[in-house]
Amino acid sequence: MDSALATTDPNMPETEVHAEHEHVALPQHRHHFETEEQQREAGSFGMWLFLLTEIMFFGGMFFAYLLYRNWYYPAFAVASNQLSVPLGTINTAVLITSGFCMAIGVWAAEVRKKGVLVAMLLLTTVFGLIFLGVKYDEYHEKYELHHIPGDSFNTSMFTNPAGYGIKEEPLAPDMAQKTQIFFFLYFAMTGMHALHMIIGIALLLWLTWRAQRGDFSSGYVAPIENFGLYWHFVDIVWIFLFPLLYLINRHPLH
Amino acid sequence: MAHEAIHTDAHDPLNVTNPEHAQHHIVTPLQYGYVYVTLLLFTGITAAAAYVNLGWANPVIALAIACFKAVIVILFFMHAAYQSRLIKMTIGAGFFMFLVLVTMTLTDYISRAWGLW
Amino acid sequence: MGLSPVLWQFLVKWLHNSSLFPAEASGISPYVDALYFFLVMMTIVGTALVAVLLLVFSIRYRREKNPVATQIEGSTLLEATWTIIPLAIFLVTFVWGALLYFRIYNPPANAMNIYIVGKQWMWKAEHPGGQHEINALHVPLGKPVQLTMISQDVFHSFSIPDFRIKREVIPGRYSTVWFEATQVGTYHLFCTQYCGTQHSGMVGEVTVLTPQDYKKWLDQSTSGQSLAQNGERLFASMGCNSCHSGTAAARGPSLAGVYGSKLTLTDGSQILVDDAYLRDAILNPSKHVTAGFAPIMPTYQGQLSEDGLIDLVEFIKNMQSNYRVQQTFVTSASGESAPTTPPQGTNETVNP
Amino acid sequence: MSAAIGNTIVSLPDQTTAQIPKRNYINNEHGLLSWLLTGDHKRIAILYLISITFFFFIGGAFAGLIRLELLTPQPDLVSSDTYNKFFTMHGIIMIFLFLVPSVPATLGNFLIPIMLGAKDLAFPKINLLSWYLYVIGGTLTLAALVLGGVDTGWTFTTPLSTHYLNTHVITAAMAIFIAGFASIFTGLNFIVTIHRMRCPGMTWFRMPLFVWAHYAASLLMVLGTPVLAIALVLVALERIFGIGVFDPTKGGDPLLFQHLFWFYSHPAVYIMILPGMGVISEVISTFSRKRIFGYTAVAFSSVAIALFGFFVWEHHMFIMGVSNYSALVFSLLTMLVAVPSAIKIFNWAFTLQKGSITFETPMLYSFGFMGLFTIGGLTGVFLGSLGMDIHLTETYFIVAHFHFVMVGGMLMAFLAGIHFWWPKMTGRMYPESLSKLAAVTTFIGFNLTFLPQFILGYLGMPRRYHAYPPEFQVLNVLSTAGATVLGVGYMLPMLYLAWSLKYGAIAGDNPWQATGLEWQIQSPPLTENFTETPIMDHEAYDYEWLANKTKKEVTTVG
Repeated sequence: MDSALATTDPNMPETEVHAEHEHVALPQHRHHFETEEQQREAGSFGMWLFLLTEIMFFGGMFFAYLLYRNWYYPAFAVASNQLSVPLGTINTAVLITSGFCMAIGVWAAEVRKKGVLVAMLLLTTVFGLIFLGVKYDEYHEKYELHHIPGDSFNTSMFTNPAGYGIKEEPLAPDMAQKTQIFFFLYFAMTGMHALHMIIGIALLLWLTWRAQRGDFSSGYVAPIENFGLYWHFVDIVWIFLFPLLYLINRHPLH
Repeated sequence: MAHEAIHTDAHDPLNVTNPEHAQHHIVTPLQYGYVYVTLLLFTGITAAAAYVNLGWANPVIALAIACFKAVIVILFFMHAAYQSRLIKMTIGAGFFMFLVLVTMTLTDYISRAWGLW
Repeated sequence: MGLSPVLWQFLVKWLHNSSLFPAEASGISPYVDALYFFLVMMTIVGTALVAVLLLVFSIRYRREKNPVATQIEGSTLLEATWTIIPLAIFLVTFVWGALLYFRIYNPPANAMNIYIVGKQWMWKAEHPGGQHEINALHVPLGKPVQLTMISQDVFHSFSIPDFRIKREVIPGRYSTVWFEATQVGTYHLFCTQYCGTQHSGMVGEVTVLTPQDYKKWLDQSTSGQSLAQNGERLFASMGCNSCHSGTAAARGPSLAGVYGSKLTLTDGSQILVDDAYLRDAILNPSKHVTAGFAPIMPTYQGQLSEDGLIDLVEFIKNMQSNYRVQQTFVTSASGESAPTTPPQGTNETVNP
Repeated sequence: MSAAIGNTIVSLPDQTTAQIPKRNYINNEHGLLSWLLTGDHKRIAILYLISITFFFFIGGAFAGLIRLELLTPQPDLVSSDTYNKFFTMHGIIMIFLFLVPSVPATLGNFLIPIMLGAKDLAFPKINLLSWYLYVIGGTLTLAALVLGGVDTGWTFTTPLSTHYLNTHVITAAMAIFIAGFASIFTGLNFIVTIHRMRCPGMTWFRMPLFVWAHYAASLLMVLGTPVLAIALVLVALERIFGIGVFDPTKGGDPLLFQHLFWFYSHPAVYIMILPGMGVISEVISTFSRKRIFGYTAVAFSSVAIALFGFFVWEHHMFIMGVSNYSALVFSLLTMLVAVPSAIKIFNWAFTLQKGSITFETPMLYSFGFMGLFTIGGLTGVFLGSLGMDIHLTETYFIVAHFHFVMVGGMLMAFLAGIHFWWPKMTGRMYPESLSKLAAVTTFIGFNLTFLPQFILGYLGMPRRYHAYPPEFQVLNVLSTAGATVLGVGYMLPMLYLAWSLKYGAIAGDNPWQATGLEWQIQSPPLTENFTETPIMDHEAYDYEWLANKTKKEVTTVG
């Protein structure tokens, strides 16, 4: 059997290009697709379907948030006010910038500018890391304040805000307990989001390495495009998390 | 061989793909730039709007802005505006199912307080 | 039911005697069984129809008989038939089932109340008169009985098959079910929701007694203190009376006659005071601040057992005046017990 | 090929000259590694077949132990802790490691690309990844078992699973989480393949109904499974950190977990049954030599089941303290979802009308499916009806009901499918009379096992009980006796199918004279299925086209 090893792609187990498929031009073309167009469309459709599952995955947590926010609104409002809006806003901007770099990266791949592509992928990574850094800082603050849900969770800041120099109405003890639910959802949602970012950054580093090797400089851009979809999806999740978690009640009620 | 009969020698490779497949559209950096600036702008607006007391409108505005931002990310950063109808329907299906999850579950939570009749 | 009552009785008796059918021991049972027989008929007819179709076609159109198949596209008329007829039957089932559901879960107003606490792995029944039973329940014949149930730990499910009733016993929230026993005897009581290691040991017996026997039983098994009396002591010992004293200067609202009334909360919403509300107001007071009062009540979450909560709820439920609250306050300071009846001329019926 | 009219359509090539094709997907490459790193959908299907069979027998062993314990009313065989672990393992293994992947991951994987005229699924590597995820999930389940077991029940009811048990809940939850992603990837692969990889001429309404059924099931896998995943993640987090989104003492709502869990786990029932329905469509058509009565109705009823399947989950919670009003809504929707199943049953039955019917093993299993699934489906109406549900839920009635659907339905369909496509997958036939015996044994054993459980359920015997009142013993003994027969019924195919691998008659390309594209290629197929991209120029189940084609071949040959 005539088979030539396609050199470039560690991504696929099938590395044979059969003799009867000589019309296949590119080495990255998978043997089982008739055309590259078909392969490309299948790839992006598959990615979108995967994002569909991600919507439902986060959907469960968003619903939990909706429910408890309505049940325990005072606790949610006060607990939300303990998050830093400046940090949250900066982080949103950082993440959008990262997404913007990714978008430019996709363009660079499409117009086959290898240098720009590599630079943009690196920038995307850097902004992603900045985001995670800020997130770490925020987590660390919560840790020091004993606002990590669990046995060490401490509600005294909410029952006695004046003692901590915070301008908030004190919460009744039973309602103050419910801030734990807020913080649990906060950590679960942002944590799951951060986990997606960490996975994304690992993929980004791999893609950057492949990009500088020249894998995406000849018109084959599907991995970059599909990763772009993933990265933007992660952005979108944050776009919702930011107002829902940080901005519940920032205006003085009285 | 038995299976020869259903084969014909000539086959048009284009025939096997989606008949409505769109020409691959390349969004320019300038367009990305506009979207990027809009996103930053609305991030600022949403943060600022939270400090104004608008009563029930506060969460509505926050969510409306978030939805708007998400839509332009999907349309332009994710190229959904230039994709086939299938992809658009897929995205729609995702949000539809999320709404099913939310609304159908809420039928329980909202009417639970109504008690017996 | 379509069947004559005699035939019905005969059928049910015969099935029961051959251990194929549970006893019909509650008022609701015949209604449940009627729907059951309807559905069984539906299943038998439906399955028989499919079986007959398969059999007849298999015989008539087997290859020896019919070597060449005739291709048929389909038939809209036939397909519409087997879409609409099942749909109609299922819709009838839906309406019938829904009516039954509300009959089983809506207690009549005159039902007597018994509290049930489920815990790993036993049932505790608490009668208003203070009689406690473990894994047993004594009820009078022919009187509607409402069960107000709560779990102390995980989901349980309270099931009396011979009464055809069952309801999940939930942690953190009262659920109710009711029945009217129509036959003297003892019946199985099961926990049907898997609740951990000894799930299958969480069983008991329901004893239906004639009203006379029931009264005898109540008198024999009393612990001396009714639930409301227990609640009263708890009310004093937890210091509830210091705020809910019913005086004009009190920091908490007066609780006399509050049960069954509509309260206006600080956010303007109106709420009906029932068992569930009272329980929740003790545990999560800040969710239910009565209009005109400050949200200062502490939570009693973790300080009261479900039994204690039931005592308190029962006490507040039966509280017609603030007289005894105030008396308890006075006498608990002096160390004497409160007089049980107010002297003549006191404000016994001040509440609206 | 004998053209004489007999009671069978099986037409095998002349055994003296016939041989297995020299080149096929099985011997294309050699060595264990060529299997473990394969991208070929057919090889992955075989890998799946081996692994799900393994788990089926483990799950089945637990079922046997459960039935053995229930032989007597006393808790005498094992302790209640052990018993609880038995039924939990039985549930987890059978549902997540057998039923969900059974038909889709084996037959679906093997056949969908061939039926569509494609060389492979859209993402072979993801397909392989899906199998590895399945294996990891399976291994974790076994780890949970070996380390001491889990006793949550497969439903992981909170707060029991989160705060009251000290068994290996997190390990089991992780296993299901990972196996869930295997299922998501399978579904995703199918959807993309069906949308994008159809051969020229293969329009939507020329696809075999098997493909339609898998399309519908795949939608459920992709949209439902992630919700289960997040519910299990929350359970695990709640156990680790001791916080309470599902714990009422901390302000959480245990019913929220139920909502999230059943949002997946009800559609999961359709994930399990729909592919089975696809198998039945193929088998019934082939052995009655007729196109399926009302093809479009059957195709759309699959999609309708998938769609409605998402709107009915709360019927698992009718007595759990949900709002009465929403219970009404969900009960009504439950009644609606029963209709498409009824349509399917009657359409299959009428497919037989004016057919030319033969009774090979797959057909016997299909008849079994139709009878048992009818009972299973109609008893589901009992449980969808609010008032009836109160008495029947959480008893043996519900156990009997879902076993009629899952075992009587899905397992029968799975066996029908395995027998139907076995010659295609292996190139060899199994002994026909022995396999018919197995089909009949299974049917009898099944009814003996589960019919008594309906009666037990109405008598009120609760499910998941280790010990029970003595008056229920007779029916339990019947059930256990039935389980023994059923066990034999499942062992038989194992033996003769294994035997057939070496000694079975050579099957040839198309032993059943079926019309599907998969029957027009060699058995076992080539690695890339077709030597050239096929062109679909006829409807599905077009027996005249097949007759013409056969005639042409006969005339050209001689």
